[in-house]
Amino acid sequence: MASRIDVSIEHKNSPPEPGGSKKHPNTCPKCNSHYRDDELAANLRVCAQCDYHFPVGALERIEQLLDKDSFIEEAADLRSADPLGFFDLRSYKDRIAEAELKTGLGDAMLMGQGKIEGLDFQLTVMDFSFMAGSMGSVVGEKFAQACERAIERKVPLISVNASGGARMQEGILSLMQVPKTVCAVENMRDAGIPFISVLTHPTTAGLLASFATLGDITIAEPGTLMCFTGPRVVQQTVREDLPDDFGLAESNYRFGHLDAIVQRRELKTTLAKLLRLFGHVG
Amino acid sequence: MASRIDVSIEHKNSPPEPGGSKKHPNTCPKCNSHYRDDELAANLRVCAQCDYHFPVGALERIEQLLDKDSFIEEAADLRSADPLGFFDLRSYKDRIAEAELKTGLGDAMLMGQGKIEGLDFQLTVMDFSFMAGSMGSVVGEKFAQACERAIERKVPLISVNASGGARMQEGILSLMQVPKTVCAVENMRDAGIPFISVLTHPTTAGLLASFATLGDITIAEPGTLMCFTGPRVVQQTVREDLPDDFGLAESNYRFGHLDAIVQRRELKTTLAKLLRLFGHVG
Amino acid sequence: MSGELELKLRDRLAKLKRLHLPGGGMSNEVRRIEQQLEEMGNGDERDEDEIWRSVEFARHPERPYTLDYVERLIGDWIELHGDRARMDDPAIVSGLGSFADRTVAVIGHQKGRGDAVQRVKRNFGMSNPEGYRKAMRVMEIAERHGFPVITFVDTPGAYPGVAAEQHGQGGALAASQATMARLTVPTVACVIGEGGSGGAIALALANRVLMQQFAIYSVISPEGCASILWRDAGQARKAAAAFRPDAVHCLELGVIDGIIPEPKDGAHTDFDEAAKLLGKSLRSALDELKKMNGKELRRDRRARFRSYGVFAS
Amino acid sequence: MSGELELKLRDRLAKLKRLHLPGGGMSNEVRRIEQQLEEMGNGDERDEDEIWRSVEFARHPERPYTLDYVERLIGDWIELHGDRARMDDPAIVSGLGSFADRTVAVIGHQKGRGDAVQRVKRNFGMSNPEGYRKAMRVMEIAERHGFPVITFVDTPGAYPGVAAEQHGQGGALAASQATMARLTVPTVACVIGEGGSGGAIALALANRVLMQQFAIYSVISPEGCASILWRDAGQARKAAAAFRPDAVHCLELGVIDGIIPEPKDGAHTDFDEAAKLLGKSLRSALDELKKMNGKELRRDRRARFRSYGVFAS
Ligand SMILES: [Zn+2]
Ligand SMILES: [Zn+2]
Repeated sequence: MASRIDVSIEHKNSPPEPGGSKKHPNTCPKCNSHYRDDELAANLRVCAQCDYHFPVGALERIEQLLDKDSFIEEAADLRSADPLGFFDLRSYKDRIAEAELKTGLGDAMLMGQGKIEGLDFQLTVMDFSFMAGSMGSVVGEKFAQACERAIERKVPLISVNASGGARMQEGILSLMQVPKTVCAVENMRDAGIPFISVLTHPTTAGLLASFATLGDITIAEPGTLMCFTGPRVVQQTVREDLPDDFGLAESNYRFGHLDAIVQRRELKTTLAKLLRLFGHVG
Repeated sequence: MASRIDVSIEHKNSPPEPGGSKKHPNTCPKCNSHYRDDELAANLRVCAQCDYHFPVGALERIEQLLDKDSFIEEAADLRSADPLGFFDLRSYKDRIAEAELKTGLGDAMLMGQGKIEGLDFQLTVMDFSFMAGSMGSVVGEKFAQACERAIERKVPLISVNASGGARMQEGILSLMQVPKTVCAVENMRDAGIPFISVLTHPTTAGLLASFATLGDITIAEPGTLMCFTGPRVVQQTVREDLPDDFGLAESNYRFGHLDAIVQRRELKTTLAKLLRLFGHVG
Repeated sequence: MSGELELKLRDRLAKLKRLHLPGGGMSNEVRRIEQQLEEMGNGDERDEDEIWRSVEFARHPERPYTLDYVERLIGDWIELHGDRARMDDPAIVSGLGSFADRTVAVIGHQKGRGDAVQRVKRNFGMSNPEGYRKAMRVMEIAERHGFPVITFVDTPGAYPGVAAEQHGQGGALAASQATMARLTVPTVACVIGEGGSGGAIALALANRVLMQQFAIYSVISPEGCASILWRDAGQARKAAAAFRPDAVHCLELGVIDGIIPEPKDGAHTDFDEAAKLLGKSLRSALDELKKMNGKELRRDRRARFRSYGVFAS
Repeated sequence: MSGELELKLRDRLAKLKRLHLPGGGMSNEVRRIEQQLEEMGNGDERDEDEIWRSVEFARHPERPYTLDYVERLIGDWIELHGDRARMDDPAIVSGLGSFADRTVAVIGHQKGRGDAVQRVKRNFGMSNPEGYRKAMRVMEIAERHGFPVITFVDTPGAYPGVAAEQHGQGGALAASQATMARLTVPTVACVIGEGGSGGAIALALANRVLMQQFAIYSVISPEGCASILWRDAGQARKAAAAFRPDAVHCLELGVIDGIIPEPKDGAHTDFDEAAKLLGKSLRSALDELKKMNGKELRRDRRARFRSYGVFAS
């Protein structure tokens, strides 16, 4: 039975570090500029030199995007159980507890109500630092509830995504979050509720095969890795060099999978515009 | 105004003759076998040596496919007017009269009721020998009426197509037959009426951009040229050699545009099967 | 010459003829207007020069294109890209924006202006099937959310390329029309330049079809026609005169519902004025369609196209 | 070992648990069956060997594939090809035929049997996005004409290729599920071999999900899992034991509705018998769904998938 094994899926689909070796998190992996934390935060975690978009956690994302104090969290108490009794070097339960301690989040998604320029909407925001943003029961459930709340409240849903894929520790039930969230989106469609999907680095695997690609509008930040299978696995399969921008937002845009690539500094105004457009219907 | 000009569009989209020079119509352009007319008719106008599918006129097609004496023609009296007063070497009116004399048909499409293996359906069959199967008001009108009849009679529509494209002599009204037939198909769809489109050599241009590609099921005979733009024009545009099977059913099948390529000798049984399948619904 | 009075008379005439279809009546006014037009020296016949001027203006390299009108008429514009399968085709643009106090979807052919690079990038407004698939995707967004759809038609035709054929150009053109036929939102198409054959009609199966004064709309390009007629594309002018792709002729045949006036010497001479005139016509077409619900809009649209055809009696 | 009695008990148990969801009751019988299973030495735990046997059987090169079942179960079969945009993907087959006196649409992953050429031709049952787009197209035909949809799931996963990614693998998998979620016809999915992750679920969002006795269904392949867990795909056996992709485990979790028995030594030992058993289960699943109308079918399907998730209380 599920024996002692090391589950290092946290970075399964994260891209290879440009420089090769691990750098300080405030050092730009593209141009090596280094920033104080407050400098970086003030610039929305975008490198002032080269425009590289550093990762943004869920709480900071909410701060960046939403009207001040407008976020009202919902379903905050949801926590995963451990259906497989999964145990590698540590038990799944311990891993969740650790992730919660590290991030201050209950799982890889925050869900609730929010406003941008006074316009009301439902929001989900993912955090890659919580177990690689993997989608287990809690992420699936929060997203489904977000759709239901958007329907009840007759407001659009904005989903800011970042995920390495499935929460393997929940086995097949993790896979079931994929159709579960698809069904939730379909209910929302039937109710005529707008859905805007924002892809941030990285949004991969199960998330791309479910709600992240089902938006009325789908936009991404520059440099977002968005692929169903990560570059390493594809490289191992095809045994040839991948294009430089394989799986990145930039190539996905060329191949027709994105409505727009939006700079982080323009994300809020873009979302405001979309909320206005989807707000007043002829 | 429309001065004396020669309109030789009859073979606008017909393929280049394989041998180069004109051959006797009963000589196989692929393998040069020659047949008596009754031999060829007995073999459904398929070359016994190399399987080349000779063109089949509308009346002979009906004989090949339908239960004996089951065809009841409808809208037989429809004839085109001459909205542009079009005159090249001959007037459009004269051209129609000539085509009628040559083919015994009133225009490039026959329409009516028919049966295969006792199963009732509505039928349209085109004839390339009538002004290159071009779609003018009459073809558009007959097809639209066929859709309406299929809805009234609650039977599937089978359309056997062959066309060089627009009836240029009718100008923009010829183009309007394209959306007109699309709308007719959509009405049929709303009514849940099955539509089977059979493409025969050649089915091109306006027909491909309208009803011919809108079947629930789309099948073609081997060797059917089916392209929106003919090979010559494409070749002139891109100025490079085209693939050998450019625009043919065989390449369209590979590229995902056909449900099946059906040998002429299997066409009747295939249609019978489809009529059975679309007949008894769960 | 098409003066403003003439355009007004022709619009009125076309409307009357449309109303006329179901039963009798109104024929007196029809006759009266026809007579007036003839007296103005604008009967049925337009001379070769007039028709060729439309062809030249319709293709003028400085003529305003879809995005020029979007820039001037549409607020909160956000362009939407991609077919979600293979590419983003720059020869068709699509997006959402606000117009006349509501949200609309705008879809149009887009030519490149200026140097060869720009023109090639937009493929001279000749879309691949992927462009039409992008258009359908945006139409479906509009349908889901009740946004009216405005299309701008301006293409020499669908691109006659090898990959275009391989990826199903004909089927995409048909599917785009089928999608337009299914919509339950109001749709208005404007031919703003070249309305070239299947590539044009794929975006023109709308409740109302308008045409700018110097735009053209035809089943084949003058050159294409000429090269079939005389195997000589140079005879385009003569061919155009035979086909009469000009707005007045299209209105006479009932193929369009109205002619949108342009600045006297063509839209290219004054983008702002051209946009203003276009916007006015668009707005009134949309207002007119407000009276119909979804089912009626769909029925109206299909009935409109069902009616085309001329038969010997 | 999973005897026939055990499978029956487990099916019954799963059904009771499903019925159980809304309110109380039935818990006595649930407990009784659970006890009986335990007494048979078949409690919750299945050993590594048993699980690995499922993995081996599910991937056995002689295991029957979709077209083997079609050949034995479906009358008047006509295969439908192509996505109408880019290609006909041979890793997914689809078509219409008759089954149990009605017309059905059948869609399934298809592996190649025999030599390498055949296996490569079918890409080992790993579809490109075009395969899923073909599937959607056929689902839409079924929807328009009221044909039930039967899917056969048998794939290691969606193909991890460069072009597959470029053409939108993730989006196609999502869209296929969305299409299935929208259908108003009865849908039954059968996992007949490997039910590998996103590639599997894209064809499995059905009203009833059945699984053959020795099929597997999981979020990741045993090798994929092992190479992540130990960076050593050779540890697949151990990984499978951790994930338990076998039918019994899936039934216990409520992920499937029933287990379809196979011939004693696996479906590969007797295609005809395997088909007979599969046909029987399929027929009764479809019969069960007859009671629901279109709206109910859609609601049932979405409610089913809505329910998955385990939470700490
Ligand atoms: Zn930098
Ligand atoms: Zn021959």
